Amino acid sequence: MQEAMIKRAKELLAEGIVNRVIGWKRGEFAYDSTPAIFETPEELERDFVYDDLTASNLSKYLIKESRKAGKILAFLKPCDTYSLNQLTCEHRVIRENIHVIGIPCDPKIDAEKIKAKGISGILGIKNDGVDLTIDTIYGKESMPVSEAIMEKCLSCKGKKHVTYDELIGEDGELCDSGRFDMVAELEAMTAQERYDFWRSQLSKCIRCNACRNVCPACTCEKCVFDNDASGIANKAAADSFEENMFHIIRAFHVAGRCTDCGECSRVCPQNIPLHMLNRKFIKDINELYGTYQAGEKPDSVSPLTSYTLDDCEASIVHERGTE
Amino acid sequence: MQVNQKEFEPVIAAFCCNWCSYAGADLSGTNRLSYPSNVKIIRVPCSCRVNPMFILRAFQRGADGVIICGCHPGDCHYTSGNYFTRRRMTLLFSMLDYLGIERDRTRVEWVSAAEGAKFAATMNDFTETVRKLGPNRRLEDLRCRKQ
Amino acid sequence: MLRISIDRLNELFDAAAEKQTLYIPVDREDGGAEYKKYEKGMKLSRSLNTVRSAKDFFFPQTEDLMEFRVDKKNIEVKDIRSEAEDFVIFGVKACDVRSFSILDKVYLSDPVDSFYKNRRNHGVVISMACTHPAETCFCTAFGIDPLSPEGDAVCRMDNDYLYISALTDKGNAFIEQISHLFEDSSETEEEFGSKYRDIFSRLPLAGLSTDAFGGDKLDEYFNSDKWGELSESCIGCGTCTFVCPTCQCYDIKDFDTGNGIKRFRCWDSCMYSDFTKMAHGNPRLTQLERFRQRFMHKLVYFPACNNGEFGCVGCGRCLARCPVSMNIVKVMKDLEVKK
Amino acid sequence: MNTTDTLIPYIGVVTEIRNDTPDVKTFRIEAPQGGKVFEHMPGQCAMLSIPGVGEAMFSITSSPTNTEFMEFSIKKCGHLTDWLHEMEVGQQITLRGPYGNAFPVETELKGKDLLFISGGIGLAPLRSVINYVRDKRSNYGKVDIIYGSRSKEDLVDYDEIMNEWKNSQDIAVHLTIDRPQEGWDGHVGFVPDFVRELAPSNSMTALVCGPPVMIKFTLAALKDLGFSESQVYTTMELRMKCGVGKCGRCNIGDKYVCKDGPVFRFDQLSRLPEEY
Repeated sequence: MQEAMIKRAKELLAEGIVNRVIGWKRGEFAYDSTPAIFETPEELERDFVYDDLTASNLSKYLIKESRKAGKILAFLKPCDTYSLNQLTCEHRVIRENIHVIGIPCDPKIDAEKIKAKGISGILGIKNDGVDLTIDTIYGKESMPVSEAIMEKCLSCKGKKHVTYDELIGEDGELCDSGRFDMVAELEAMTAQERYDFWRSQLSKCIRCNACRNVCPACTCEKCVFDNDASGIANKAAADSFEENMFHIIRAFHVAGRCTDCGECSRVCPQNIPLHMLNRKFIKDINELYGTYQAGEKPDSVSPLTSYTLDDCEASIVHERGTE
Repeated sequence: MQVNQKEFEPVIAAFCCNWCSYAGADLSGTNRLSYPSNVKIIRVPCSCRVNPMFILRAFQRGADGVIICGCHPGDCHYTSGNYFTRRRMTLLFSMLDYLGIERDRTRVEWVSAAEGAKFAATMNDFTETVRKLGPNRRLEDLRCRKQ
Repeated sequence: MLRISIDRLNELFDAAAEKQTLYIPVDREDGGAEYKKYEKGMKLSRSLNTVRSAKDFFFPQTEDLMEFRVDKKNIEVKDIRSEAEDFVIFGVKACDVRSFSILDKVYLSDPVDSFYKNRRNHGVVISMACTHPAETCFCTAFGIDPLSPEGDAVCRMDNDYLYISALTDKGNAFIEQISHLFEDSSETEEEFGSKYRDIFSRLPLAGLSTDAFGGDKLDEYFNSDKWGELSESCIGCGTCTFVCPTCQCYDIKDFDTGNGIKRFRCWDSCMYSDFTKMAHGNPRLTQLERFRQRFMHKLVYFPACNNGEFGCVGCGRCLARCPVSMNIVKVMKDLEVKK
Repeated sequence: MNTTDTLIPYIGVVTEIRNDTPDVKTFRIEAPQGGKVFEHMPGQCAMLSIPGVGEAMFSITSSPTNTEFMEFSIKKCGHLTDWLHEMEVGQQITLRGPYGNAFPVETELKGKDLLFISGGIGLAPLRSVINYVRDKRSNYGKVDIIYGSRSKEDLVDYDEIMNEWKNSQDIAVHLTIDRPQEGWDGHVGFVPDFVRELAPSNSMTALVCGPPVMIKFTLAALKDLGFSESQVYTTMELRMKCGVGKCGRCNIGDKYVCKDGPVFRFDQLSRLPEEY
């Protein structure tokens, strides 16, 4: 796949259709690729990488990149295309300046999950589809691929690209991975249990803002939490209230716009399952206002900027709740 | 430490739409209907002016319950503001519930300018509901707790 | 060295926790490790490092500095400082221990930061030799010996025993408290170290050199055309700064509680857009300048002010945690070949 | 704890407020029991704060030779300064300091001919030096002051300039405003151009403070007149929180403006990266 991508990128560069390429740059180790812009065939040859560890979503970079001169080639995985559509919908990117190549993807491997198994000193990771063989400074290790799949890929929405200018490989199908099961499990708990769960999770937050800054839906020029004039700006949770406040508002602000790309949870240094907040909103929206997938179409109206006359009342929260 | 035996008096923040509920509150006053002094009314131009942050801030600064009062659906002074409120607040309250915050601490009620009696009854009922729940501990800011 | 069987570690912790507050690294369900106040039965984490560094103990993420009571035109300042309690941090790796001396250079230099000093005075650091480094480790590049960490007392642990030896009076006093648990061992520090030494030469970053950096390299790197490319992927979050054991920048803010004003300080990050923002403008307008500041500070400015000592200890946390995997190692390697 | 900490401020009382220009007020601050809150040298700064609003660094405008009070000339330009401008006499504020180095009035500047060049609110830090020099006049040579502002109304400390400085026999004051204005018969034009016109002797030592663009062009003008960078001093401003070189935000290269500055000689400054 990587070779095909480099080949096509070089062609598009040579033909002058695009003047640069956004993709992933090889890192120091097997798993630490960095999003990068490539301008020459040499750079592509040397540094471009696409494998089952290149998990980051490149869509957000296109906000800035699509405003620069010339067209940019973007390689987008199926879930990344939802983010791009949503950004197009909100007029945050100039879609005409982006040449999107949809690329197929297999479930991504999460190096964190490998490390959590106590495997350290990782030099190389090989995936034969069933098992991972991990080369370390302490010798070879192996583990089932299924145990190392990235959280966001475990709840894959499907392999279908919702926007592209061309595809490499075949387009895939939507799938139902039961992504709301975990939310439903939590909902079924008692209020005390839910409270304890979220308290233990959110208290880990170090307010690094990685979840916010990586989120393709968080595109405000100035975040309310950075704005001293807002009265709620804070840089660290001086009280547990502020942990709740930040995460509720963060999730609420992207409600109806979050495509469930899972970047927030991927980047969280403290492994807080942030997608479980976003997904709660998605689940509620689906149940209360009809199934809605943000980013599915480039021109849809968010359920939070629309309404119907016979929407349910807020008291439904009391009526349908357990306990 | 001396234990305060006094009965818990909840603090209720009521965001009231200028065009209906705020006038409803006024009417209940002129009709000499009583509602608890626990209720602190905050006038807003429309119920949809209420940002989720307002609600959280109210809890942070000592509210034990927050109620949003707006025009009945279809009667919004700005045509559709309260329809947006309805969706937003439903989702927000559901999220608070999901986080384990007692769901009876939040409420949306539609009260028109003519419904002075309903306003008083709603406030009485809501205050009692919150009183039963006790002080807000799950969504409070310890720094703001009254010494 | 003194030793204790690792089956009896909890006896050691129980005994130490009786005398003072004890913090040990423990594993979390989510795979990360963190320092926790020791409670009976807690298991010492064998993972390399905690997600958050140990700097929290001396430089916590937030702390109240003072309170104000404002009455019309009058202000009363309330000094809320009090002596910190005695505490022991157990199992600090060599990189984190070195970070304390870097923080000391900032906070104990004149004028001394009394908040920091207070905790520093009351904290005892029991370090732990590294025997199982990760690929992200590069402390040796900064002259740190992971097998002989600094600290008040140093522990070394293999599959059978935990060995301990004191380095300072504080460390001696700590061992004294629980000396009945230890037995003498003929194992020397050198013998222990020699068993693990070669692992460190096999690390992928073992060859990383700091020779190209230092306080005199400002002109060489500040205007390097590499910064644009390097900072391109940076999303401007504060992950690297907040997991970093040596990042020491802070913000001071006021919070109106409704019954007084609390002035507190909290960690701040040079990666944030408002870090240097003033009423009349911002000298670091784009992520390029902010990104450059962080690495120039660690590799050039800090050494310039501190006799060549770098502001990095090679703990590898930023390598593991950066959302886009852009980190100090990549910066060093890229800047170096700039010529 | 019985140690002090520099972050814990003193209380000061506003005892007089002067409206200098439409957006600059000068506040006189004394300790609650009277007298100065602390001693300082010309060019040093203090952190002023209104609890609950914020804290920021301001240069101390009054001269250390003033034994009764301190003064701060503050331009309304942000959140905290908006609040400061709302203050009334009798209001308490908190202050801590003094921070930073100072103009080397007792060392390098002693015996020299001094040329003060400032624009707008940039007079605030220089006023401290000017009055210090006036009070110790025999220690210094010739004193020239070039001061400009947008308009006559925007000249800070206009009264003091006209009534005291201008009347001093041994001080030459040259004022200018950006655009012609009714009732102004003085010079019209920007400060850097005015400097070129006046062509002060390059044997003098210049102290420059004003908006960044004014400083830039003034330095160019001085260079053309034969001044070397080591003859020109300026004072810097960047965002500050601690005031003692620990919070990490006011650095230019390896120098902290709060601790190693705010006063820099241009030959020192030109060695630092251009990030201010």
